[in-house]
Amino acid sequence: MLQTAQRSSETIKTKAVPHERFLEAFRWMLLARTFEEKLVSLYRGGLITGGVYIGKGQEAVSVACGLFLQKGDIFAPLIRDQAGRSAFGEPLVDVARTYLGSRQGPMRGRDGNIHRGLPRQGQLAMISHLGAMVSVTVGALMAKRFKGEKNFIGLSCIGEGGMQTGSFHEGMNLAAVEQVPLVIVATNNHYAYSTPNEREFACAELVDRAKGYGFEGYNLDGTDLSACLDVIGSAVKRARAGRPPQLLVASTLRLSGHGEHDDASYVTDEIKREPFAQDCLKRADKLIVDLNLVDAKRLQGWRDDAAAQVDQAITTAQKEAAPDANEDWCAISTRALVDQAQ
Amino acid sequence: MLQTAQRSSETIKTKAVPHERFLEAFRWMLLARTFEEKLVSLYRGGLITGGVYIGKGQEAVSVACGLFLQKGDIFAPLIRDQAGRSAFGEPLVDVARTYLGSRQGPMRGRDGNIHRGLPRQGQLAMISHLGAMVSVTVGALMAKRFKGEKNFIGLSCIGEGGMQTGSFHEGMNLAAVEQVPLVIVATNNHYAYSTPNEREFACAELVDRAKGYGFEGYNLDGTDLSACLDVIGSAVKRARAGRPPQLLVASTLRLSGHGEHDDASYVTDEIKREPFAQDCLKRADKLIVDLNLVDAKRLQGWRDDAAAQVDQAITTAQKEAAPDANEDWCAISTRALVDQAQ
Amino acid sequence: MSITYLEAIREAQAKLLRDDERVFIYGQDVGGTFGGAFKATKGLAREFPGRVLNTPISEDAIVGTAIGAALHGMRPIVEMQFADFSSLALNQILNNAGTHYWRTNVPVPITIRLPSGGTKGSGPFHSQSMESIYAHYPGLIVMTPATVEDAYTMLIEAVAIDDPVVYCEHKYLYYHLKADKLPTEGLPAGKARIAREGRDLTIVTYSAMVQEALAVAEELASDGFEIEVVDLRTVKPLDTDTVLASVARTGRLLCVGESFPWGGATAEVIARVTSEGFHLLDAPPQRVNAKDTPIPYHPNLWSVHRPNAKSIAAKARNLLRE
Amino acid sequence: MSITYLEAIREAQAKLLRDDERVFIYGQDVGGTFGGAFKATKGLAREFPGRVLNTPISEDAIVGTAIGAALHGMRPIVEMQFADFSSLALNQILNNAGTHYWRTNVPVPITIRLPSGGTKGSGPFHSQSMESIYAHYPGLIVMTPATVEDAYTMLIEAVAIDDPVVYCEHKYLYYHLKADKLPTEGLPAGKARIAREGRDLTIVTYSAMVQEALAVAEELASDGFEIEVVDLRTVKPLDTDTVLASVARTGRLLCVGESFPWGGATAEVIARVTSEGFHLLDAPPQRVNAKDTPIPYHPNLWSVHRPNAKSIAAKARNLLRE
Ligand SMILES: Cc1ncc(C[n+]2csc(CCOP(=O)(O)OP(=O)(O)O)c2C)c(N)n1
Ligand SMILES: Cc1ncc(C[n+]2csc(CCOP(=O)(O)OP(=O)(O)O)c2C)c(N)n1
Ligand SMILES: [Mg+2]
Ligand SMILES: [Mg+2]
Repeated sequence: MLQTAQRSSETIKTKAVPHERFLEAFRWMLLARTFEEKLVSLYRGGLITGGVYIGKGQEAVSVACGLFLQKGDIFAPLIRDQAGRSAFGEPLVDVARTYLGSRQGPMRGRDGNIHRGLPRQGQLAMISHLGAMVSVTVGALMAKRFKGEKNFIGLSCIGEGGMQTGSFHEGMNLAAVEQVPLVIVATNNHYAYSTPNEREFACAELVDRAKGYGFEGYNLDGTDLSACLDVIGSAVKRARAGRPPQLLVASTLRLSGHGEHDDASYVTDEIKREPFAQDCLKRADKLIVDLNLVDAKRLQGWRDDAAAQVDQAITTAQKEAAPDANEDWCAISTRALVDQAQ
Repeated sequence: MLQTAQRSSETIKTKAVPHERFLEAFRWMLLARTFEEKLVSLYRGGLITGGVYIGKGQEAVSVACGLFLQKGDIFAPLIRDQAGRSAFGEPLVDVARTYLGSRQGPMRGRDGNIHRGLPRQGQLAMISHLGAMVSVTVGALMAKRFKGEKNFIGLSCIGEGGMQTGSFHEGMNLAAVEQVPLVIVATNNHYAYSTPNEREFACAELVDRAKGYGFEGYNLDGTDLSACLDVIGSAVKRARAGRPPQLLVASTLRLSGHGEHDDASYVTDEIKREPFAQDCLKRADKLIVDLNLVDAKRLQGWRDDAAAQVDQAITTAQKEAAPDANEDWCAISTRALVDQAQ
Repeated sequence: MSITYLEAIREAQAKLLRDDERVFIYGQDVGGTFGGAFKATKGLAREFPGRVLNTPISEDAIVGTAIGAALHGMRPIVEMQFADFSSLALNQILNNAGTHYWRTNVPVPITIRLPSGGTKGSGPFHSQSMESIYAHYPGLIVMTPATVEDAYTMLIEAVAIDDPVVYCEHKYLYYHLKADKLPTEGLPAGKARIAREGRDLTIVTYSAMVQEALAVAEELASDGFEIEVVDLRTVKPLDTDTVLASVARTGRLLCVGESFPWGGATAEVIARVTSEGFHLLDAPPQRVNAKDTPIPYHPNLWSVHRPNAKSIAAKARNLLRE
Repeated sequence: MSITYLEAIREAQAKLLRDDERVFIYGQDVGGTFGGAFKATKGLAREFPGRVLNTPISEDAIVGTAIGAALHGMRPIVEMQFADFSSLALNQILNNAGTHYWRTNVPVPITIRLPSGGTKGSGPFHSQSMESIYAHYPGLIVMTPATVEDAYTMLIEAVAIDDPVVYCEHKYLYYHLKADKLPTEGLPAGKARIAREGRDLTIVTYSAMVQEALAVAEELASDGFEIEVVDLRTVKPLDTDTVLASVARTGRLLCVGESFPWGGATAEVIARVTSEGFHLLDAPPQRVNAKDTPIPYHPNLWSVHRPNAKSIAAKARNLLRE
């Protein structure tokens, strides 16, 4: 039960992942990449206020997080999870609305960029403080158990940086104590902002932490979509089957700045040559071409479709009104209680 | 470097621990036990205000923590470390003063019971919030390294309950990142206050956490003084020799209430029959008698001496004045800055 | 029959567990046969199996878990072992629970019980009053019950409210305060209470200091002064209207709080009264707070550190002389 | 030459590292070639090898480590990436650093830099002003520099002070505020500064709001009003004397702060002035604070949420009319 294993799946020829799933995942990745490229260009053009944080290079891990979840599951995405959020069902227009501050977005201009969510639909709205959403996921799963729901799981994302927070530790331990069906997907993209792994932790393998909590732990190659689908899909299955909580640690490189304000000049050339620095989207694309899973025309059609979806989402959101400052400025829902004096 | 090992040392006949060390440790244990029994009777008699928290059943682990430390080392004892504190050099009269609120104690009546320390002498003054002192120990060790000191180590104590705090996790991880010569001695006494292990953590072995941080980890039998001296002594040696930080996990049972206000009726009879429920002091005593390490008369002399020391400490402290409420009530040392308006 | 403040808290929780299956209690040592460091949940784990749960020593995750459960239909009650340890859950309380409704339109109905305030010999880490910290940040309701009756009805109300409630129960009142029976209803949150009528001076206070203020009122009555005592009940929202109406009657304001002197509830009350009711005042408003040091262990020091009937009476007499 | 508020902070740290070998800088991303999320430590890691250290994302342990190092002879400067994340270090700050000297007689000379306050589009978790939380608890000095000169001299002073200092630097001022050169000396901590003299109304404020207040003073000058602006510089200790002296001259008090409205620095100032200088006031004291909600992301909302020259001027005009 507590073993820590290394899994690898070189190509989808392993049959672990059916072609359809792979292609579906690829399309979400494509959509996320296209959308985020658009966000970047809007940001560069001064059309987005605040920060833009993208998941370039991490779409394979992220999409696999969103793809195996069902209605009734809990998803706690983090900074770099555009692909997973979309795959889980977040409407692209809501993302555009959040970045552009539309009053029709789920955050109504009150919160921006990655700090969005649809809690009623099971997608938690992250706060910035890393690690904090793990225990929130645990609580949501406990609620479902209390209410007698069945066949639900939770999936909470984290970076290797966030794994060093006290909040993460407490949340992970509590998940094990409560034996909730939780999958934690950690992505070690080798940096927390500008800080390299050497100044983040000193263990040989982050996945070794699993055992110390009573989690099952697996490593995976975050640049290999097929591996991501296989390993994350299997972990989701195990969680649904009532196994102990699962810790997955994916290896990638963040292929962008921390945010778009950051040129990431601190990323060394050496690290850029590492296997984990490969672009998961390019790898998946090449595999599709090499194995001739989809012909060039259909592939182009997918690209066009992604671009069209992105355009539509952005155009819609751009037309919508900004929030109105003449609101009632009340932070609680029990308005009758509101302090009239302020 | 990252292996997790189980050590055991049935008797001191293993030669790992010389007789003299064992006997010295035994005397500190005796002193701590005698002193704490006295505290309990003062508390029952209404002569101590606030709480009394004793280390009954944990003296073997604790004494080994204090005994191998030298001047220049950093010791961060916790709730149940009377034996270790004494062995490290804390004057018994200062403990009495703290419990009795003498103005001549190191805490001058401002803080009581276990929240005492002599930071200038390397014994940190714990705050109640568990886990918080680990990083403080790390910082003290960094300071020593910055200043070019040599041959120092730090030893920080924790209970299995405190290991679940976020603060503990962050401190432990930081120790590994900074590669400071730290030994963490965790005592799993099977309860955090009334909460049994099942509701504290869900891993098979707490010591398995070591690997996930880049610590070296060892288990030990906390009821076996000889094992405590061996395992803790060796870890201290490794830390001094520049090895990675060390995590030791001792197994015991708290042989008292959480504090003296607590009758511990929640401790099950079943658990009281476990091997880890043995009284480490009785075990050491029996070994001394069985192996005839010391004759009965000398042993009695030690007991009498402990009783005399305790009496003297208490009598001295009881004669001293209480703190004067007409003080200047200033929480900062830079008095010139003090806000006159309050 | 007579019931203590502590028993009222236990009874409220028993009733909540009985009447509402969404309620569960989460915290260190609340469960098992033990029932909490102060026995506020004594017997409840047996009476309501699986709904009164011990937790690891993980304040941040305890509150995070409660937030998640509340978002998915539950009504968790969290017990902090001491208010002082809530410093470790503060991020979840302020930044997660406190912001959630405003950000997402989805409220977070959690109740966090903080055993608060000083008792003899408890020292710097088991005596704190943190209401002013929680009230400073938006999104939270902060209750500070001062009577057995309020302890009961306000806890029931806290769980009914859709927003996060920080419920500061005072440890000094646990055994000291008794009532004949439990009420069936009480004032709503956000409404202050005139604990004693008077016309010479208004003491505005809350929590354990209400008792001290009443003692002062009694003492000064023998000198012919009629002191009005306003019990805020909730420090946020703060019932400025009731306070202003009282000051309109008396012309004099003394604010008393057990927490530290810089900022906090007493400063807030004075700022409100002076900006909205300046001309009601016949004399400068005054405050009595704890001293600006950690809370001392030794009873000699502690009795001076916290406001008490004596120090409040002295301030009140001065103010009556102005 | 011209130097910004942010450059002054960097220069102060460079000087401290140069002059005092006990100083080191500890925090997320402060080191390497990066030099901090705001570049406040740019280049320092190279200039002072081994003394400007990146940390894991572990706010509690970062401050705990600084405390331990300070106890053993160092003078650590901690950079929080944003003030908002200090909620996770709050326990170490309040309960460990803040109590240590009083408990043990051994002071803890740490400086914690909090990049504070709102900037456009930063939202609920990257905009907070936490000075009122830290000032409420005993044992800390809380600095809130409002000028380039103060940013420089106060940071140097913070490190010299034996007690823990929470140094709240305002992100909005980082690039907006410039000076010709760095000063060689400044006012000591605990002393407020008259930022502009006037005789009709006193605005007491600190940090970024000083600039807004000065703009208001300028604006109202064209209507013939002379507004005095008091920059508190440190909100704790708070220089009541300077404030009272100003109110004695003007008879009118307006307190402005960017943090949340309940409690906090503005309430504290009003409570002090009204209890100690009630008869100096010719009109009710007033406050302008941020609104009692999380800090909004959208610029339309944010510009209304925070006090600004317009909302302050409106309040000032009303007050001048009373
Ligand atoms: C508790 C906390 N401290 C600091 C920050 C500021 N911060 C935002 S993202 C980030 C780096 C995160 O690194 P990692 O978890 O590895 O995720 P990645 O950005 O690499 O995907 C930091 C330090 C934060 N969000 N939360
Ligand atoms: C962060 C924190 N939360 C709660 C407490 C209250 N408390 C004091 S001791 C204790 C139990 C500690 O258990 P453990 O760490 O196993 O040590 P033991 O008492 O068993 O020696 C608790 C919950 C605390 N001191 N710190
Ligand atoms: Mg990372
Ligand atoms: Mg224990």
